[in-house]
Amino acid sequence: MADGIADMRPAAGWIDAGAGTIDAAIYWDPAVYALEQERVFGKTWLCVAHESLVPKAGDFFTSRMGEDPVIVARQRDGSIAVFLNQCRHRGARLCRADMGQAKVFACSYHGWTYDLAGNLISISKESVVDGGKIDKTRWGAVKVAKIHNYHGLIFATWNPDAPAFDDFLGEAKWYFDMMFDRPGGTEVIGGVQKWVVKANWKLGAEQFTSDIYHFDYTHVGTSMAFMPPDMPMGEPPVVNGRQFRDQGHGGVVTTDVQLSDMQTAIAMGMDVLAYNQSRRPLMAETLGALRGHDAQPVHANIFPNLGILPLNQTLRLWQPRGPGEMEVWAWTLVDKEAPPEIKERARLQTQFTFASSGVFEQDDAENWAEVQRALRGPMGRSAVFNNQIGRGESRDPDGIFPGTTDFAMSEAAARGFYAHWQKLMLEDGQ
Amino acid sequence: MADGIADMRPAAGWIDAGAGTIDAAIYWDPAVYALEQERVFGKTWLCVAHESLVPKAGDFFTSRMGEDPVIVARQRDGSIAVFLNQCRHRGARLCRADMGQAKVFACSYHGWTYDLAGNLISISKESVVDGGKIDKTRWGAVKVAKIHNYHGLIFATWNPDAPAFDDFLGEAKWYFDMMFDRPGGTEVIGGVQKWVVKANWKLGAEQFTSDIYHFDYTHVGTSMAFMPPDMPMGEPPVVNGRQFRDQGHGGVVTTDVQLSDMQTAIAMGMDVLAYNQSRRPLMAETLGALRGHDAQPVHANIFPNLGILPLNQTLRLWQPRGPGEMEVWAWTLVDKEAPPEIKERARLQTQFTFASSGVFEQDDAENWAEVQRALRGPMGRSAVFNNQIGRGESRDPDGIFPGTTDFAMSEAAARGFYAHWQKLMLEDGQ
Amino acid sequence: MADGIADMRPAAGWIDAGAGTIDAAIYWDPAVYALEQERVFGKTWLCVAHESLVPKAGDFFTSRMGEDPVIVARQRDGSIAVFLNQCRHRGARLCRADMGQAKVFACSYHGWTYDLAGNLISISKESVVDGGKIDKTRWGAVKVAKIHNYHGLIFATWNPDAPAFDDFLGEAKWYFDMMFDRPGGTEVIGGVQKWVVKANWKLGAEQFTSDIYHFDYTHVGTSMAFMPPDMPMGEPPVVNGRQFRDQGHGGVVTTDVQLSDMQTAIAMGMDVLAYNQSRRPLMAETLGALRGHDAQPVHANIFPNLGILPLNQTLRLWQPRGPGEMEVWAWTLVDKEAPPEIKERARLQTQFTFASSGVFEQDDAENWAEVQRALRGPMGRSAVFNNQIGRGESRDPDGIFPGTTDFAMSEAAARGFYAHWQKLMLEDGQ
Amino acid sequence: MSYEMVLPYRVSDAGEPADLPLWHSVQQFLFQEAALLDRRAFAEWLDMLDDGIRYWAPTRYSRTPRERAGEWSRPDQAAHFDDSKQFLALRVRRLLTDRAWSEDAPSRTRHLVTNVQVRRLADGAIEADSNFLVYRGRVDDCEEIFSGARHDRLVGSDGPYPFRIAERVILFDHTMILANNLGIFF
Amino acid sequence: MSYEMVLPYRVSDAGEPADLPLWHSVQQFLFQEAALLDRRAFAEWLDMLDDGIRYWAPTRYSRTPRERAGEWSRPDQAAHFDDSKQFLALRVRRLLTDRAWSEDAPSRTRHLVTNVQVRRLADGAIEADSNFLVYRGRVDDCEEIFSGARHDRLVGSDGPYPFRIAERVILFDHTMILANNLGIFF
Amino acid sequence: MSYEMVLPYRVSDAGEPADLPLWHSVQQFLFQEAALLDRRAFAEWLDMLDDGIRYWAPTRYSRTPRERAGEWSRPDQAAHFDDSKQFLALRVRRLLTDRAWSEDAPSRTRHLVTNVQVRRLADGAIEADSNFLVYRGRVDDCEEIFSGARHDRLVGSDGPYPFRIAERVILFDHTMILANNLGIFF
Ligand code: FES
Ligand code: FES
Ligand code: FES
Ligand SMILES: [Fe+3]
Ligand SMILES: [Fe+3]
Ligand SMILES: [Fe+3]
Repeated sequence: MADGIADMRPAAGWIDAGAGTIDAAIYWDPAVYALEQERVFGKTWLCVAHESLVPKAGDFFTSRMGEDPVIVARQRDGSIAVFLNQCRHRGARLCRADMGQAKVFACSYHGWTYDLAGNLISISKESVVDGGKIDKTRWGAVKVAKIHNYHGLIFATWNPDAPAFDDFLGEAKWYFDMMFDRPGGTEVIGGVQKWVVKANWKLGAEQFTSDIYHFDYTHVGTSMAFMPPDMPMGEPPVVNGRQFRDQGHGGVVTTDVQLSDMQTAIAMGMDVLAYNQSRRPLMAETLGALRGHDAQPVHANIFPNLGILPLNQTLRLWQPRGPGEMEVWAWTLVDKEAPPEIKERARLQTQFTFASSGVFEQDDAENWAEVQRALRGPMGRSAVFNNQIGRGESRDPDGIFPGTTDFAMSEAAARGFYAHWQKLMLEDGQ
Repeated sequence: MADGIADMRPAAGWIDAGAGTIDAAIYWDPAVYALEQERVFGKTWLCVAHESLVPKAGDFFTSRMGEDPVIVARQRDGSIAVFLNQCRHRGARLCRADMGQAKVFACSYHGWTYDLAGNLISISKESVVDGGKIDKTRWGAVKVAKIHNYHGLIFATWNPDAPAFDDFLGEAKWYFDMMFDRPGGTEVIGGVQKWVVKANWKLGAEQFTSDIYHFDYTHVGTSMAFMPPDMPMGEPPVVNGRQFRDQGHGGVVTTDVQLSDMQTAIAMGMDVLAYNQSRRPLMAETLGALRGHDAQPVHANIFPNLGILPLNQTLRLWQPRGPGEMEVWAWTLVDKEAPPEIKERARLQTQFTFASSGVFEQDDAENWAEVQRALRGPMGRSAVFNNQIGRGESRDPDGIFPGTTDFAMSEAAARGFYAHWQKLMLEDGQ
Repeated sequence: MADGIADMRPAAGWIDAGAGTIDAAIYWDPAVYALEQERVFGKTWLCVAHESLVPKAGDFFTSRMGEDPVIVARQRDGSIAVFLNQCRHRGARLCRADMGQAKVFACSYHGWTYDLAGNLISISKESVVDGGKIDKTRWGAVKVAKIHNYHGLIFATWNPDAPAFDDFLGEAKWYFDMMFDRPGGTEVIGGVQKWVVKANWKLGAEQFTSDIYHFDYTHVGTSMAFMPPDMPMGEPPVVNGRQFRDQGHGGVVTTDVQLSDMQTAIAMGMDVLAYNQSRRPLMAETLGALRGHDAQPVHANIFPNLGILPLNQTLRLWQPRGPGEMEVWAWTLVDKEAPPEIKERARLQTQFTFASSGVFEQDDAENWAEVQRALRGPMGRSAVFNNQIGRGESRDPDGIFPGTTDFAMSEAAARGFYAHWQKLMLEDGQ
Repeated sequence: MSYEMVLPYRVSDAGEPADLPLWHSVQQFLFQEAALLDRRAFAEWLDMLDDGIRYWAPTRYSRTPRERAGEWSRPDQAAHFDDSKQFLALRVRRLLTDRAWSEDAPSRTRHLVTNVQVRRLADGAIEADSNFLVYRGRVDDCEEIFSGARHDRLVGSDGPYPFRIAERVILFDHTMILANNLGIFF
Repeated sequence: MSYEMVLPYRVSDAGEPADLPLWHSVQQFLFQEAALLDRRAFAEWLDMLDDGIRYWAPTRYSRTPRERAGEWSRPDQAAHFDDSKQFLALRVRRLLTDRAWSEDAPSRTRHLVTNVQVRRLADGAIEADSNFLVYRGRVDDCEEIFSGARHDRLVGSDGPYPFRIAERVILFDHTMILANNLGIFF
Repeated sequence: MSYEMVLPYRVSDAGEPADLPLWHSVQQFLFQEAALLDRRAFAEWLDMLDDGIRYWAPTRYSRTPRERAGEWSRPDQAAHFDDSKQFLALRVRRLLTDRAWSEDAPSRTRHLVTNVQVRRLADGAIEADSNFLVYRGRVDDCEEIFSGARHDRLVGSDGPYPFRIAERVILFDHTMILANNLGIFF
């Protein structure tokens, strides 16, 4: 595929992270999309599930890695296997259920059977059809190269040369630990919500990586609705915090815990806030005072397509679906140890705010769709977008937060996201 | 894009205007379509609105230039601006309404704001986000290169090197003046009708340019329905007139004013006919006796996609929408000075005959769709169509009509339409 | 088109018939599909109708050759003509009906008229529009190069260099005669059923060519439903028979006539079985004892897209419709001489088992769709499928059946189908 | 600047909800009408229409929040249908010529008429509101869906049907018609 | 060469429109039936069918103006369904094996039954005409719409339901079925 | 492992089918509700809801034959809606700000409510089951179809409407929502 690249790509690449520009082709061009499936989704670590979706041996969840369907299955030894949901005989999907319990996966076409790890264990009528000559060990379902369980999030990659998972997170790990290394661990509320947004997946990923800037404009109506009717609509306060970025990941943490708690009270309710506050001493024991008490994460995205709103307790995958569509797969994330009424309250509030019918969520999705709608003609399609917001600082001037950071309302992490995306796109092979 | 052309195009070009043939690829090939967006719709003058749609300062109409969405806005100084309906920050459409009144266009994503001319006037939270370094004059909405108001029709082009508008009309201007240089000017009935025809836009454009030949066959049922039940169905009379053509434009004028008036009486009613007749002396004052009294325009198309039926008072844009679809945007055109009851009668009759439910219109649309339906397999797709009807005269043998003309029922103007289209397609760059 | 081939095709070709592998690209790649339309459907013989659909002069049936629409019309001399359903003027379809009676085909756009053989016989207003210069003999509808009536099945090809029809069938003719050379000839029940399966056409064709292996797995539920409720569900018996293959054709005949008759009794009813048995002496007179009494055909496919289930009396065309869809056109095939009640019983049983609502049919269609659903991402799309079932024998070890054969439950004919497909795909030109 | 839709017709405040028998009678009338349309019995359908009928389908627009009142065309603006009985009769006459190519072969329509609400007005006329979803099949694989509501004014009749349609307003849920034409009736 | 559709079944001229209670009773019966189908209570559904039922869905064609009468298959020609109760029972039995892969996972259907018109025939039987739009969801993103009308003949019953369906004609608005199969009931 | 759908709510076995007047009254109530939604008269719509309403749309899944009982989310699992009246009121308040961009321009909805079945329960409450197909148009060419059923519990009211909706379960026929959002009401 390398040959076509030079032609397809504008002279300076699609992304000029220095100048802060984005070539609109990355959102609509089918050739870019096809390459992206190979070079981004085929090469990097991808989140496929939360371990709480498959608690017992034989439990499975059918997920996606890019557009490829995969089965995530709990093994009898407690480990987790991830493999392509495709029979090696003539290619039928091995499993049609969204989730469930299985002993084996038997193909509905000619009955070839695979075990929970995707190994081919039976060729139908083997002796009758001279199947003995087929080496079953060579015809198992295609397995991922590596799997990693990161505080309950199951990641997998097709790439045997993918970096170790911690190296993949890089400097951002310090921040993601703050979200996922919760005392007693996390789980997701049962099930999953899926819906289809008519926009390129990167629009969701980029926003969760780097875009607190949109909030006061995109969500103005919802914010107004949440406020007491007689409260004057002033300019909302500027978030006091830092935006981290590394290897395409990004997010924001704030030291204005009081403001963050007020927002939690509004969006999640007083009980959830009180519960969360009660967990901070425990957090501090593990992660120290800064990550325990003194700061709170706001939003983040693990490259490429795992979005997180820690305050709103939503976790979501931006699943690519052609250049102009994505599926959003969303869960409510709760502490495993939280009392049932806190989990229930979180479930209700998260669904109400950030989910298929979420009052905040809706505004984001429609804005992304509006971006896509302007990408039909040659003028709109050849547009260069402005990605220059923020100073692009590298270090926290107060020396509080580690790694590469800018002030919260910056697009530095978006520049990082697209630069990392382009790096993968321009590297040949796996 | 020039590189791919040689391969894509048949050896002799798609069009052989001399032999009178058309390669069917121009109707279905996605590569031809993509190039056409750049080289035809990106280079030529395009009608975007009638000025009566935006009478007051702040009035806007969201239109299209090819597949690119544009805003047509009346400025405070009475002039009209046309610019791409796309925010330069991250590309959301700036305006979602079909038409209306605005003071500014504020982007719903991050609130960047543009004035009525598309100039970027505000970057949200500019001082907070270090936006001062962004040169707003460089990040306004993309503006068209030129705008021209031709007797109320607003034309625009992306091409700074586009010919002067009168040169663009060329010899055909003499004929178009006859349609649009009406005493007191014209206006369109409020609103617009839009519908989607599953056929390439050129099938509409070509027919209005050059095809009176189809009438007796395509519209036979409707013609029968309009006749008294006991009237025998004879061969309809041959239109006595001339078909003009230049630079892709084309149309027919007839000197058989009596026949034309009878058709007006049938299609538009006696009152409209009487009104129109009453305007002829005034027309003659401006344009002379020939264009005032002695001839009537029948049908026409301004290259590439503005169709006109003067008798039926319909004006329409053939908006491209992929190789196999077009949107038809249709208006009823009336004299500004016509009495209200004449405007109302014209509205009713035009809608009944040539609009989304129009009894004539329907037959055309379905025929075009039938052309498209046969373009699925390699035999149908590699067809060469016959475009040889007519003598291809250049001059009016009677010396009455100026410019290049053939007899009315010719395909000479179709040959001209396609030859001009091919000329643009083969010229590189803007 | 030859130029692009080398790049598009994997180094070893898509098909390695020796190793028994299939590159999944042949099912989803639009470039493969486009080439296939030219090189497979454009070059080989294709079944377009059964002659009983057009019994009388002027009867027509609108069919397809690949994605090209064609008209199959009975001529006044009793012969049959096949030509492209496209006007040569501006390309409108000449006939919009699915079947019927016509004297001529008059185009609805400008009225050009073609006779029953597709010859252009009238140019509208010929003298008025200077149409006399158009050589009507050069502007008739595009006709197929050859037509052949094979025991009532009408075949046509665009390819003047196509082999003689008997050579096209090759060794497989011996087997197809067994299905179609019925005493008194065959006919199809009036009308046709059409439905759309979201899967590549080759999945249907391949299965009818070569896949008895799927039956016990795909159709297990339906088989259970047909059995008495208290009958234990044992392993079904292995079909005792031979699978023939040649030039992409394939199918199975069984010598276990008793088992075959039991299956006929279940699927078609005792009366149909008794009728069929009564015909065997007559069959034997023409074709000999083996093909008359001692063996029964089970399933078959005439390359590329005519599927046959002789026992179930269904005949169907797998009509391509883009890489990911096919139309299935299905008929019930009966002996012309069968008594009305036998035809009626066959109609009811065939429709109930193998048709749009057929209880067996459904399972096949959904399996094919499941194959297609896994072909979205780069891992699934780059899969190599296993096509290794069966010993790949060449000769019947018992010396009973002629030609190249393997045991019944083999994929040897599938390997032959794909090898022949690839041979056509790699040959340039017509 | 109300969020609520401004309807293109005047909603009468006089009148009262129909009783059950009247509601049933009106609903059956509307179902009979739909059946005539789907069976293409257009000549008979014309008999259901009052000679003074206005059969009107105003165009619809996306508007800014401040201009929501302009969602529907005014009566003197663009309309998809604005037919007198004479116009409707001519449409039918055209179809019956068997040479109306746009309907060759005829569309395969199905009028799903639901949510029927009926009011009896002070002047004795009847107002019927209903929702519709019209499925239209053409050729072998062309499917169109028309969604909307109808606001009808009926008057009593001593013909074969108990009512005649004196006014019909068709409110499409489309700003752009996603079809080659509006060659069918609603 | 009439423009009006020639229906594939005989329209009885005897009989009269049902009164309101009977209409309501029949409509509720049809709604109960639809609910059973959408809940996949197929065994119970079979109890609603008369043992002698003909369940018939003739195929449909695009025809030339002169041959409009051939729009629907004749009773001895191709049909999408032409089932006896025995056939229908076998379809149900197949589904209940849990190994009918074409319906694994089962289709998510919704039968919108509208435009119900009822006639009582001279022989005491009841004719019910209705329109339907059946939505069918499969997998995560596969959507199908089936549009059509049904012509039912009902007979009285003293079982759990007041009627049994003695004849059903299903008129699809499709000449080609735009679905992998007709694996559901109408 | 029954083939029949296991509904996510308890089906009460007490109660009996509504008589015709009650059925009509409930159906008209549901039609009035649909009309308010399609006219975007959301503030008035809120008045139709009981203060204690649970407005719940559980998510749906494709399941293996052995786990069909898990087709619908349990009440403590993922849901597309799980709203109190307070939540619903906030949704409406948001829309009325005129700055809810996801509904700018507002969706063009049409609620086809069909197959209405009504039961009167022993405790005086009323259960209404209905099917719906909601058409939603957005922008010029964006069309969405939502199909499903509703299970409502109504209680009597002496307000402007005879009932209030005390519970609504919305059963979508979708496992994945094929829309940018669920920004409308069902
Ligand atoms: S495709 Fe899976 S066993 Fe054949
Ligand atoms: S996209 Fe317009 S302001 Fe950001
Ligand atoms: S397209 Fe057939 S006559 Fe013109
Ligand atoms: Fe947001
Ligand atoms: Fe025309
Ligand atoms: Fe099969």
